[in-house]
Amino acid sequence: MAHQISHDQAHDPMNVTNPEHAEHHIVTPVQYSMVFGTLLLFTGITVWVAYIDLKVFNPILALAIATFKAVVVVLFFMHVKYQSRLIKLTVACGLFTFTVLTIMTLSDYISRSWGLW
Amino acid sequence: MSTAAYSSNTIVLLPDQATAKIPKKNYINAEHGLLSWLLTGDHKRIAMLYLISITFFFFIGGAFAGMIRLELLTPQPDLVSSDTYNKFFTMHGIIMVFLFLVPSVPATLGNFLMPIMLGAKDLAFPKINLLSWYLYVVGGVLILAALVLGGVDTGWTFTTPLSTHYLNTHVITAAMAIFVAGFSSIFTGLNFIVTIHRMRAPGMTWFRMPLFVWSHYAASILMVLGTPVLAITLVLVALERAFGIGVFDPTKGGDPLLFQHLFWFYSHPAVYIMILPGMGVISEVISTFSRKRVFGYTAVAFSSVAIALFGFFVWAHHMFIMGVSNYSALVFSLLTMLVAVPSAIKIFNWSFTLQKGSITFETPMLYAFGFMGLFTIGGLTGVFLGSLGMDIHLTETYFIVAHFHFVMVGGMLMAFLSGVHFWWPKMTGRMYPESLSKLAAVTTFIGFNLTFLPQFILGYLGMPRRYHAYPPEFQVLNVLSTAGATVLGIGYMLPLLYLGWSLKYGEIAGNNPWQATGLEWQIQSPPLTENFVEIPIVDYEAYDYEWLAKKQKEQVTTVG
Amino acid sequence: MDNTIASTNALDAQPLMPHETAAHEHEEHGHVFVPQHRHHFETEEQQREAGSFGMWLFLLTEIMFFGGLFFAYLLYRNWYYPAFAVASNQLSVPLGGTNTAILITSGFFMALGVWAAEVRKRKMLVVTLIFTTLFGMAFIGIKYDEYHEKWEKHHIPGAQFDVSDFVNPAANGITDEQPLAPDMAQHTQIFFFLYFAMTGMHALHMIIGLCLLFWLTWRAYKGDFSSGYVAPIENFGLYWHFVDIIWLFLFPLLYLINRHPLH
Amino acid sequence: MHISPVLWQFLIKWLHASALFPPEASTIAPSMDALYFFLLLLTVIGLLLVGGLIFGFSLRYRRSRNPVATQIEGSTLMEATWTIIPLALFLVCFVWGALLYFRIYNPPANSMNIYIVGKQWMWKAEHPGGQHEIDSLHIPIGRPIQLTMISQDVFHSFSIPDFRVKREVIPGRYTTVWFNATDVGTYHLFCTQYCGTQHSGMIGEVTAMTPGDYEKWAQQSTSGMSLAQNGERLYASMGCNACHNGSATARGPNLAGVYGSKLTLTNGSQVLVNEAYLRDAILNPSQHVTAGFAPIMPTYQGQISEDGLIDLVEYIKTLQTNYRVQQTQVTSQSNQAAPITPEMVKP
Repeated sequence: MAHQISHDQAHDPMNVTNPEHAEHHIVTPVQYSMVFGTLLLFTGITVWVAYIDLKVFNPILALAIATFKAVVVVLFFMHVKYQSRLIKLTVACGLFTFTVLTIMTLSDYISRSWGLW
Repeated sequence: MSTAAYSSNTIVLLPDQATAKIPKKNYINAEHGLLSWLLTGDHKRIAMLYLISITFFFFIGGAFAGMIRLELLTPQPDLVSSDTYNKFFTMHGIIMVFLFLVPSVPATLGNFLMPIMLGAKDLAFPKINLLSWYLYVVGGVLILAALVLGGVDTGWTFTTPLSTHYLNTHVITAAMAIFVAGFSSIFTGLNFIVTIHRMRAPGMTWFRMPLFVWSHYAASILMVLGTPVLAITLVLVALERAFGIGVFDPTKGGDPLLFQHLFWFYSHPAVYIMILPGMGVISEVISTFSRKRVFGYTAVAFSSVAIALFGFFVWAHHMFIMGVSNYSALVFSLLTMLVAVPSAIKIFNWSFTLQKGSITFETPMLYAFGFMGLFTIGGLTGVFLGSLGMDIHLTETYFIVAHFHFVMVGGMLMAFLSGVHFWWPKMTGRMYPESLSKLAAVTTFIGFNLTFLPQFILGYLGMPRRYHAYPPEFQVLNVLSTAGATVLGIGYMLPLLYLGWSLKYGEIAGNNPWQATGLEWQIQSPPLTENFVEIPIVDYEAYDYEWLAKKQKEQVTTVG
Repeated sequence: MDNTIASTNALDAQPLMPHETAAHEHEEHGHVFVPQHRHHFETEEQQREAGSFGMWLFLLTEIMFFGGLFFAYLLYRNWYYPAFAVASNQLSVPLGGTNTAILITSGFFMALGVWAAEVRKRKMLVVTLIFTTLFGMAFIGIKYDEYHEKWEKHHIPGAQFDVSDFVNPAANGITDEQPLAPDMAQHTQIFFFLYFAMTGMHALHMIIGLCLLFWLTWRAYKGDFSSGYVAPIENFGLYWHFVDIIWLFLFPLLYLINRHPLH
Repeated sequence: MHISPVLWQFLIKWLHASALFPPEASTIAPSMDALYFFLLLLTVIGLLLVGGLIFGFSLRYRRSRNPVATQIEGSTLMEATWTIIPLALFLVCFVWGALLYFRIYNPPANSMNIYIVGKQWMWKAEHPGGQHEIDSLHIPIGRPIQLTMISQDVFHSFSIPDFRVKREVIPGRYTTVWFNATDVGTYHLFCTQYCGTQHSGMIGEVTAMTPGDYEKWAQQSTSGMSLAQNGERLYASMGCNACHNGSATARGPNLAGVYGSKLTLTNGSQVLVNEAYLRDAILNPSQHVTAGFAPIMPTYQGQISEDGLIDLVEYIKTLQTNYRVQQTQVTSQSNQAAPITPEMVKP
């Protein structure tokens, strides 16, 4: 995260564009209502899908839908779509670290069953 | 270069030094009464509160260390019972790690200097800053409670299932204490990151920030991202202990290694949380006392960030023999080797900062040299342990004890003392007694090596750590170590005494006793509550000694 | 991307402006003065952005906080899938689904609240906040009901946890489940522990949020946020939406593991 | 300088007792020490380098000799140098260490197996011939010995410094380590993982003997029943043969010759049957149902001690032919063990 930002600065000493700043943007109730609708709709979908047998795709689909809903919330309810690059990086940073935790730890659990040990 | 020569030769002639006196108005006498301290939002006062509480806990932890060394003077378990001994090293570990090392530099020096170095009036969230001090205190009190109620004997690593099912001491209290203290450090880190991003004075670009700030930035990222994982893990341990459920209990289908993964996911980055701020201090000190810009500023800055980044990828090297899959052991070992490189970069950059400098040897510099030497040993012995095969023989022995004490005590503590001496004039407006402090520095260095070098040998001979009694052939080395610990203890008592003394009787320091370039040295000491009369416009690079020389020439001429 | 071009007046206290101009502009209109403006910030803009950035960093720690739990879930779900599938079928989808809807609605009103504050509609703000609170409380209520049911079924991990429902479902009036082997049945306890740990942590966050909501509603009623000072509402909104997001993941992961018949 | 007589005696005693390095008593020890000395050399060089730079510059550029500092920005070339060279060296350490690690944790096929059970706060060693030891381990020199270790309660760690081997002893899971002792003698055995109150009391002695002496010792100290025979008793008394009786109509799979074979489970996965698998199949049967059988086996979690499990595993390993299984049924009826057959008492 720090790396990225400082690069922007480095390439841009006079700082014509400041990645840390964004004008205050107001999201309208109309947009909010659309988001609201989408969320309810997809909640329905995720329940409906759960009752159909798709073998391995059940969890994948469930997670995909959940992620989509989360993204929508983050972008509009939480205004990230209109936030500075810094905020976007912050969000990315969190997901990145969680991925590290998951992948690196799984690397242990998965490879344990590879025999030899 | 006449100007430079002028500035660097004539410290005493400079106006603010000649006519130095404690400024009438400063953050210490701005308000009076205990309440004005306990409810303050001023980052400098909070730093002072931290300094006091941290010193308190440091000496408690030190007392436990003393008891441990005393017990180990003889092979037989004769001083205290096994349970007591286990409680000793547990308390020593918990207090030193969570209540001293983690907050040591960031919460005191960092708190005090960060805003000033950036040219801000305060941290971004003064109230949260105060809150994090109170959280720290609550954590400390809980630890003391656990101690008074009868202590904890899990070891600071809380290894399951031992901590969850096989002990009847106050594990939950201790876990909660660390949980709370953890949030204290989360808030500190959060405050720093926001301050660095949002509160820099005009002209203070990222690459004009002192390296002290850079290293704190890296450390803060680790605090914010790592600590919560520890928090949730300790919650799980507490729940499992309270209700006897088995997430970490193999007999109920849980996996005890999962605990260690989650625990070390924080506790390895924690090592960098502890050392990075210290590295920041060293950068400042080395540069100041060789009157020279830090060699390869960007390299040092980025190496901090690199350490923070890689720091998240190596935790399982604490578990090489614990039954992690050997394939992933391979991966983690490789990454461990990578994370060793940035530290090497730093060390060499500091060394070459000295080149062509104009070096003087005040106390902070002596401590800094101590840091470089000891940290080099600590770092390289880390490579021993990162190398898989070697780790099998060395881990869980005194070798590893010696290794992390070289990094934490030899590295971090030296840096802490270096920093405290370096900024003492700024924090209090008075100088510490130079000769006495030099003595202390040397004593610490000797005592430290005498304490921990023998432990490397003990480790290779195979003496396991956390042993209450040990085979007699190990005695000589243990005696040496204990002797060293005594010297070390004296070395740590001295500063406590003379720094306290200097608060009243130390000579007036003046604004810039070291002729340093940082923003903090351009304002009065002790500073105003607002730090700056008006927000400075930064138009010079970090460690720009020509700029300093010019500035002072003007001053002298104007003053006449 | 309207966020890349930053305005160059001093009001947004850019650290990195050409120095001299910066200096002058500071002299001219450095300090706009409003009551809630803290002394150590140059401008209110700076304070606002600092606030929201701080909030985001806090949410970052929250991600990692729940991250640990999510990983534990991932691991044991893969190890003991049959136990997880059967145990999760003991949770009520109608209740869980309703709760999801309720939480989304609450979040929606929160978002409206932020808007109301931005356009300085005091009454509107108070109303939306009240609705947010009500739906939040409804969520907690339903959650309590679910917990209570688990208590009666002895599905709460610990001393009085009872696996008979899973070893011998038919005898306990559960017709549509295959019985689990005893050793696997034991592992349902891990599912329920994770269920209570995760939803419990989530509920805890909700309760904290509700307390804050009462306070904010009161301040909104007093009109503190009707003068363009929206930071507290905005930041609380972030927190509230984050809690929603956690639930958006918890619902499918805990309730919908295996609703189609086992194979 | 003057050394106090007390300390002097200490020094003498210590130099006699053990030097700076522990004795090399196994085939692994020399290679371990080789890596150690390499790393030591690295450390010393690094230290001399840094120390040299500090002292050299301090002398050359001290204020009195060099009043004016010359500002230097830095040098990419030098940065590159001290990035690449250390990296290269560290990678060497990594490869070397990895090779050693794999050697220590991969027992050779022909090694003799001894079971170790760790519990608070003692080590139990169980030789295949039925010799049980507590806090001591007798081994023959000159042949690879594999330890299959498990803990009954918390994490322990089995360490023999003079052999340079160590491995965590984990609850609920077999771990293995191996060594090939070279010198006759007695060596320290430590528990190096903190395991509660008596952690420092969880120590013992490893006695390395010549194969001949080991034979003698094994003869004297055998309990008369091999692990497999204990296992046979247990197998009968737990009524395992009610289902695993080797007959065509049996409800459980035939265990004859199952050890070392590849099984297909109900979920279609292929598993190699080893000690770990057998143990786990007894405790968590439903996760290891052989294809073609119903998941009806109850769990024995908490009903059989780790020792008992080891006995059972050893017994099942000896079930080479169906005949042995039939014999077990006889045993269980006339409740007495089968006569010791030579191939079972393996030293």
